[in-house]
Amino acid sequence: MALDADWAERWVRRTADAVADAKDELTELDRQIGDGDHGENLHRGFQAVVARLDDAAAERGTGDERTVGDVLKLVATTLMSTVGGASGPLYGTAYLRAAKVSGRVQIDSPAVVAVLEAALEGVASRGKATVGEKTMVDAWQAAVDAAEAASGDGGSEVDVLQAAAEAADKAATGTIPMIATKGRASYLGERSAGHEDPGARSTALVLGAAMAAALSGPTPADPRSAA
Amino acid sequence: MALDADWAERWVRRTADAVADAKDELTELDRQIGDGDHGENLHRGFQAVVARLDDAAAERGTGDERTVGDVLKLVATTLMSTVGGASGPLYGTAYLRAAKVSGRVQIDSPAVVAVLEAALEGVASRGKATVGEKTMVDAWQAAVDAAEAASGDGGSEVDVLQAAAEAADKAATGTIPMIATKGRASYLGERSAGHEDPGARSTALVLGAAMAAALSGPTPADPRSAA
Amino acid sequence: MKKLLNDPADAVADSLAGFALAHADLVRVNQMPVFVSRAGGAVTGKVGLVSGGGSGHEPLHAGFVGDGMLDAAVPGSVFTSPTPDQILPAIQAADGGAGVLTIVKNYTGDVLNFETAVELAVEDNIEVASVLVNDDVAVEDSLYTAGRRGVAGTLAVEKIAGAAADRGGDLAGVTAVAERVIANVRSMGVALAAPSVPHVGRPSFDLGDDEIEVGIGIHGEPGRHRVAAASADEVTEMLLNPVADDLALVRGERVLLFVNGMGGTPLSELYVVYGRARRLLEERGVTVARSLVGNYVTSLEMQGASVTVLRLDDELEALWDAPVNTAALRW
Amino acid sequence: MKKLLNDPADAVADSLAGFALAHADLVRVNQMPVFVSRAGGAVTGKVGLVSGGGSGHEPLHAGFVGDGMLDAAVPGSVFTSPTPDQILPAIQAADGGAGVLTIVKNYTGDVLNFETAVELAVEDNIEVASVLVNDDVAVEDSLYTAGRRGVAGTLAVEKIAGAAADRGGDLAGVTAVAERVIANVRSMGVALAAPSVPHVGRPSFDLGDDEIEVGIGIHGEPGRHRVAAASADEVTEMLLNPVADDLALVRGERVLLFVNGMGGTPLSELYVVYGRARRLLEERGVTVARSLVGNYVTSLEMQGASVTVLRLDDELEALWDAPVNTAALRW
Ligand SMILES: Nc1ncnc2c1ncn2[C@@H]1O[C@H](COP(=O)(O)OP(=O)(O)O)[C@@H](O)[C@H]1O
Ligand SMILES: Nc1ncnc2c1ncn2[C@@H]1O[C@H](COP(=O)(O)OP(=O)(O)O)[C@@H](O)[C@H]1O
Ligand SMILES: [Mg+2]
Ligand SMILES: [Mg+2]
Ligand SMILES: [Mg+2]
Ligand SMILES: [Mg+2]
Repeated sequence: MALDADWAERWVRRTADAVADAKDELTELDRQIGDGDHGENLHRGFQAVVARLDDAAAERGTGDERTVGDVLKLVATTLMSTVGGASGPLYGTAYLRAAKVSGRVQIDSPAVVAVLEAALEGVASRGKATVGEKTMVDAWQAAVDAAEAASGDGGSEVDVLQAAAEAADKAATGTIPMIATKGRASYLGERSAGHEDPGARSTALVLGAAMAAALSGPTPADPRSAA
Repeated sequence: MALDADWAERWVRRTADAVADAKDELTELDRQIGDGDHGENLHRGFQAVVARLDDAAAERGTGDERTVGDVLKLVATTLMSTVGGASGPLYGTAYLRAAKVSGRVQIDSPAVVAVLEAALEGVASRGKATVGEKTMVDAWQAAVDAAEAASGDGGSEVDVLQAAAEAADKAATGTIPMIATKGRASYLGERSAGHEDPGARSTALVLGAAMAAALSGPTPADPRSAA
Repeated sequence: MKKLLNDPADAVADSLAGFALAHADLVRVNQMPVFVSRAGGAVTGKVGLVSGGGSGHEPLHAGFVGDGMLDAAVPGSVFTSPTPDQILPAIQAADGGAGVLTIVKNYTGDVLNFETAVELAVEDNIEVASVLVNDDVAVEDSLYTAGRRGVAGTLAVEKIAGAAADRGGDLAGVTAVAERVIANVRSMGVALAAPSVPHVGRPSFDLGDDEIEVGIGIHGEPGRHRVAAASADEVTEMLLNPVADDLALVRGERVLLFVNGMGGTPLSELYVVYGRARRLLEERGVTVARSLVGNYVTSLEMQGASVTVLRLDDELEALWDAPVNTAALRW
Repeated sequence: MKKLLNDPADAVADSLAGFALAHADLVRVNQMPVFVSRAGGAVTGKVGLVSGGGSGHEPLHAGFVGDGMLDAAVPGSVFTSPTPDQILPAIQAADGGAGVLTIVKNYTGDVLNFETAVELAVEDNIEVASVLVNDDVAVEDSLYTAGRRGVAGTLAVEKIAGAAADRGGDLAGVTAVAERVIANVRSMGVALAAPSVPHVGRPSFDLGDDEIEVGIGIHGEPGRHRVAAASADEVTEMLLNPVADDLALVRGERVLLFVNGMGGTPLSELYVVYGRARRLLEERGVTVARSLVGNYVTSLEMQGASVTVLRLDDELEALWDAPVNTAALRW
């Protein structure tokens, strides 16, 4: 069963919840090797996203057709204008590029892979980071690799997202021993080793929410109750 | 045996030692109801006094005659120019007035009483404080009363100073329940009760040193060894 | 408590040595005895202004030596008033032949030491007048205390009296202006965390994680009341209302509103306090005609702030606006 | 950690509201999106100067909006760079038809957000140039990092570029002056105690009673090295020497020496650091021709300081001396 705009909305609302729950944890990670605001930054951004989704739901006529890309574009512009910091433009660009390749009502497994590839490409090109620099790129890249493999093996949308989420989670943990060479943590030099990168962790949360939203399936009534 | 300039010098050096030992205690008392500098203030002053006494000893010819008042005047001007705060002018004036009534080579019991009376008068007139306001006046007044009684009973110089020292010590403790109405502690209003007044305590130290200096008797050689 | 200091005993001297080098165009610093005077020396025919007190309140007073404000400042040890042998040469250095006004914050130590120095200066044939700043409304029953303390309002006295001297007022006139400022200025302060005196090395008072001291002075003394930590708006009300009540401000009056930082509170928080204090004054129908926000009369690195209000009239307003060029205040 | 705040989420907005009221003669504060611009609007024909970044560094940047310095400032959340939708209208508000220079501190977040805003401004037909300030020598191997950070040297860039714009320079000329300042300014900082971000409520890093962090930035990030607490003279050497070495200062050169407080250290201590830094420069045969000491580029209430040295030439010196009239810098 292909994924639609409602899935995208569930994904985003679940991300908002996951970020709210993990806010202090993300902030603590950022406090160790950054400036202690990553949790607060993302939380501010995703709360704004939820508010705009609510507004949009209230305004939307029953017959209006939405694409996956419509939802992701709303996320992109909202994060861009409310998060700030490094993660604002990075996530903003990720969702913007993902929106560009998902201007469709339904997306299948290969299209899900394309969404993740576009997001990775957005982050990497904006941040000029590559794998191994202890950034969210590490999580996105692992997710894309795993998603491509799962889709190549003929996996469903859920399979692809599950592979991506698990790989991102592992990759986030994998940033612990790394020495950062991009972003604020790079100023610490060797002292950045031994701590997980907050952006990689939040990427794992984002992808975990995507998988959970696909697993939970469509809900008929108020999209808020599905969150 | 009457008291001479060497006694005065022993008194002052013993005071310097006593203040050095009690510096932290005095500062802690002042921290409770004042600004936490009384120990440091007096220590700075009496260290300067000792330095000037050393200089004077080095310069003094063997035959030069000193009066008790000469020593006390040196103390007065030194404290005045090195202590600052409230206690600088107060102790400075006390020693200055005391010096004025002791311009003699030897002083007997009644003269010791006069010295204490002059000191009290100096403190009280400079600070415009009376008994019961939780200041050093409480200790000085108790000392004078006890000294007058001891001298009236025909006591020796040592008896007089002992009575004064004991009374000052008791009076210092007696300031604990008082509510301050003069000096910095008065800003605390009722919160000043329950703490000993630092100036009353230092007055007790000063008078304890006077007694000890009288008890220890004259020493022939370097006055420093008597301190 | 860590500090950027060498030997704590040299804290004041080391700091003034740096100050002298950084502001050689404005000031000269004399060591032994320590006092600060204008680089150009006394201004002939102008009333000289001298202030001083314990150190630890920087930039007060040395930071206010210069054109349009003080002619000399006398820093004591940290939180300890200076001695007469420092104050006397400062008065001499400030004397341009038209007499000297000493501006003394009302603390027993400052009063006694300045008193002595003034006696000596008068013996030296210098005409000297003195004013006592006592703007702290936290000291409630001044009959039963050493009187109200002088705190941040001192800045207004020094600025405005400085301008009065600058425009050529005589000693009586400058003194009268200073007295008028004192009669119309009130302050109240709060501490969120205590400062540590260098030679003591630990906080001057102990404050719980959820307590604040209201009605503190500027020497790390405990305040009048200890209350539960509250929002900036609530704290500002605790400061502004007693000040405005004590001044008996009425609708239509104009004031200077001065929010002063105690040294360890970020400027951004001072502006939050300022915003609320201003609204409270406006609700009383009082116009905030002049403003000052910053760390000017501090208590080492104490966290907290004070609110000062000065009732203005046309003359005080013009004197406040008059040019000033010192290390810490300049316009 | 207690603060004079209401809802931490409103910290920046509340503070700016107070700032706007206190300095209505100099600035206008726009809320939603938040930016600060000159009270008089853009100056026709003058190159506009815009800077910005996370809040918590007050008075930087809003305190430097006014004559002779910035035309607009864009404050983000505490320690978080502003967003493009704030930066774009600030650029528009600063544009007097001669183009706009954005002065960006080199942090990934600031760079990315300003980049995006500049793209949008250019689409809007505004000529925009940008410079990146990266004066922090604590970031040693800049090949393996996001490059050196921008810290207190930013003040010098804003002051001097502001004067260059004021005297009528065109966008290329003003940009070249700014680049010259950046090429010749270096800084290094130390923390004695960490600041606490309002919404976090506890110190950004944990530091023992006898430890200090050397090579810190201005966001409560941990520094490069943690060393045992030392005297002011020793600490100053740890700061000044790498700065002077990196600038490769030689005998006979003239510099601006700027000792900046991090927010929670008393001014008196900054002068101790200044005195030592100046002697160290003089021992190298370098003349300290200009000085600045104070809390200008802060990190909330962090205890500590930074030392900034700018190599001067006649033009930079004259531009530094040019009049400036802002909330926080005025001469
Ligand atoms: N150049 C970059 N490329 C990719 N990701 C980056 C880059 N710089 C920073 N990041 C990511 O951003 C995260 C920090 O985000 P955040 O704390 O919100 O912003 P800031 O660093 O501005 O405070 C880091 O953990 C890292 O994953
Ligand atoms: N008006 C006064 N009369 C007599 N003694 C006073 C008066 N004011 C203060 N004192 C004494 O001075 C002591 C404080 O001295 P100190 O701490 O050195 O000065 P400061 O209060 O200026 O810091 C008090 O404990 C009190 O005994
Ligand atoms: Mg961060
Ligand atoms: Mg005291
Ligand atoms: Mg004192
Ligand atoms: Mg940040």
